[in-house]
Amino acid sequence: MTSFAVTKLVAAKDLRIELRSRVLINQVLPFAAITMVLFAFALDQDDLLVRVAPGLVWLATLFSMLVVVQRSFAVEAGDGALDALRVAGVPAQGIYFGKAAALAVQLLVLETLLFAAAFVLYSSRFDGAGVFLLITSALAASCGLGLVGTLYGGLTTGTKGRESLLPLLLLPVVAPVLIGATRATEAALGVGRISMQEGWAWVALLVTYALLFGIGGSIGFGPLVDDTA
Amino acid sequence: METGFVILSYVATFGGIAILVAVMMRRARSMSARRPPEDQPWT
Amino acid sequence: METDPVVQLVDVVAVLDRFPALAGATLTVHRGEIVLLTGPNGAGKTTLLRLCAGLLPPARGTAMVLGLDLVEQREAVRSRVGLLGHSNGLYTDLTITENVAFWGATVGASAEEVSAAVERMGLAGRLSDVPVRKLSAGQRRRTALACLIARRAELWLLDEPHAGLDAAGRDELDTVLRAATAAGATMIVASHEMERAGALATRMVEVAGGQIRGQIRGQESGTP
Amino acid sequence: MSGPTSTRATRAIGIATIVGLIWFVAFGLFLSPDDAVQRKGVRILYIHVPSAWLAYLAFIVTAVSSAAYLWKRTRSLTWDRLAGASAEVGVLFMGITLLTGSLWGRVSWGVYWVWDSRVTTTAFLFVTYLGYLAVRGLGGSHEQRARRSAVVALLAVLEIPLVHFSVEWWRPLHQQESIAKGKLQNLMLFSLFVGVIVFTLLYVWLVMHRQRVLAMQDALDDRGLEFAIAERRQEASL
Repeated sequence: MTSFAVTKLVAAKDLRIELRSRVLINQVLPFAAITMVLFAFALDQDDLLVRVAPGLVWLATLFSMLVVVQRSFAVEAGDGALDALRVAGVPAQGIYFGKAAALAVQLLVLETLLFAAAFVLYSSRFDGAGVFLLITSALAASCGLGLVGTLYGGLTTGTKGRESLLPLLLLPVVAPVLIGATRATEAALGVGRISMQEGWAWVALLVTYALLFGIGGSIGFGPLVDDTA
Repeated sequence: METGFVILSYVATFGGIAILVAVMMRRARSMSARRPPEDQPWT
Repeated sequence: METDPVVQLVDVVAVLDRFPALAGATLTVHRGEIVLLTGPNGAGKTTLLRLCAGLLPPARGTAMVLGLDLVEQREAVRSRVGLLGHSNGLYTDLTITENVAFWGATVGASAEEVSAAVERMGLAGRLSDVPVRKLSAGQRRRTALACLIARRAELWLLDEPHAGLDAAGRDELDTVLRAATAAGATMIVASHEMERAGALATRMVEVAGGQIRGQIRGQESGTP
Repeated sequence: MSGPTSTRATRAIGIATIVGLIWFVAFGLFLSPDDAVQRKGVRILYIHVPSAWLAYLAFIVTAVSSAAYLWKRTRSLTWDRLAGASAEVGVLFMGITLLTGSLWGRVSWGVYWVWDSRVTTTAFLFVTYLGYLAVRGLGGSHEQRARRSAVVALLAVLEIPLVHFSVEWWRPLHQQESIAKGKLQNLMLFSLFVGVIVFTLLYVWLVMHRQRVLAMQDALDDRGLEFAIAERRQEASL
């Protein structure tokens, strides 16, 4: 089977499992929503909230991503499916891109809902041009996060308490995405001292990030996941 | 006040290194006691 | 050529976190055979199955499966081998058909092959749309076997396949295994149930201390 | 100072390091003058700058030896242990860099931490390589540890430019810091130079010893495994 066919197969499988179990809606979204409410309590002033809303949305996304990544690999390890996937001789690149795509889609759904929440809770506003920048930056960031989440999620899956390593490994790595996505969103929402043109520069960084981890990750994922210790 | 910070940085740096070196040497000694020397290609 | 052994292990050592689960195992299995591995828990039966499935690299010795080297050509070996361990390797949120279809798709199996496999394991009809999570142990085992069939596995590695099945379930399992070997598959079964699995196996081998200790003839005669 | 991992070479480097250290402290604290602008603060730089450079060098060595391990022809566990030892010393030096950096910031600008691109990238590297060391400890056979660590080390290298650019655009370098360092001359520059030499000697000495300790540890594991295999084979013949 070609890597692309496997990618589609694995992505479809992951998304179908998610639709069936709805962990994203039942568990992750409430967690993210509560986080945003807590941010509002902590920051208290309304004008400040509008100013930092982009940062808060992307922070809530990052923390929720940890839960989604762990869930994505718990599904595999649950009934020995990860071993079964390896025994089926499914090419590692296919698994990597498949799970990354499924993860990116789930993150996009999450971001849409969180931006809606920001619209309500933090009364963020944006005009026509900003929408296009917002959507592109969310797409690029989600691809980057999906790839990196799958890469380090695969490394920290399995037994022997490896899961606790995921935040230590993943959070520093996604720093550029947090910075880039937040700045691009600020430009889209017209808050902060950042112009639309600069916003697009940040989107370029997000795209480079996703490309680099697309290539580097697909090479590294096999050896990382394959150590059948 | 300034000299205090300068002294602190020197003591912290070289004190820290000295402690770590001592720990490493102790572990090396304890390990070498538990096995024959031919495992040390560098000797 | 036909006599080419499906599995050839020579003095294989396999290490699990610095414990030598296999300490010099030597075993040869030919096509169509059902070899039964017996022996106490911790003897290395499960490790041997996982090694043949390509999940565990041999630390020492040589290991060939289906004529391919387990270290160099591990990917190629894996796609032609099926492992049914204590866990069934299924997605419990998906239904039986979705699981079998997924595993079948990894080798490009057609829809007919998938439904045939589901049919063969007696899982067709209303049952096939139930998420695996809701199934009994026996039904899950049969789903996992249906996946092996859909994946056209040539070498079946089964770890305690009879565990948790009632008498009827066991008979059914035996018929399926015999039918699969008749169709050219080869099997290595690890089991404690000497009489049940013994009747099925063409050859019985005892595993102890991570090695193959002795060979007990299958049905023909009790002595090696 | 001699121990099981010492040889004539490490003893020589060890002595040179100690002599260099005394020389360095003499210059760093006493012989070199105060700086016109920073007065005594500049003396912290004599540690801060060399340890930063050596930390970067250590991580480069880790990346190169990881690549060497992954490449089929030059694959050997020595490369893996060198990568591990160099990363450990690198994290130590990076910790020193961050500590002395914040002390120096406190003296020069009255603030312990400044979010400019260089400091933030340094902090990022420190956490990343802590993650690398955690990955090294995940267990499995030596080959599995080596392969996994090598991949993580090369991924860390992939991240450095990404982090550097995103942080650089985010908070460009503070002007004062770069000016202050540019103006060092004569004895002060010499002290800095001595610092670089001493820290390099220290790095080499630490890595040589640490690498041998790791080698002994691996040999101990292998010996334990041999013993376990023999015991296991024995078990079968009961």
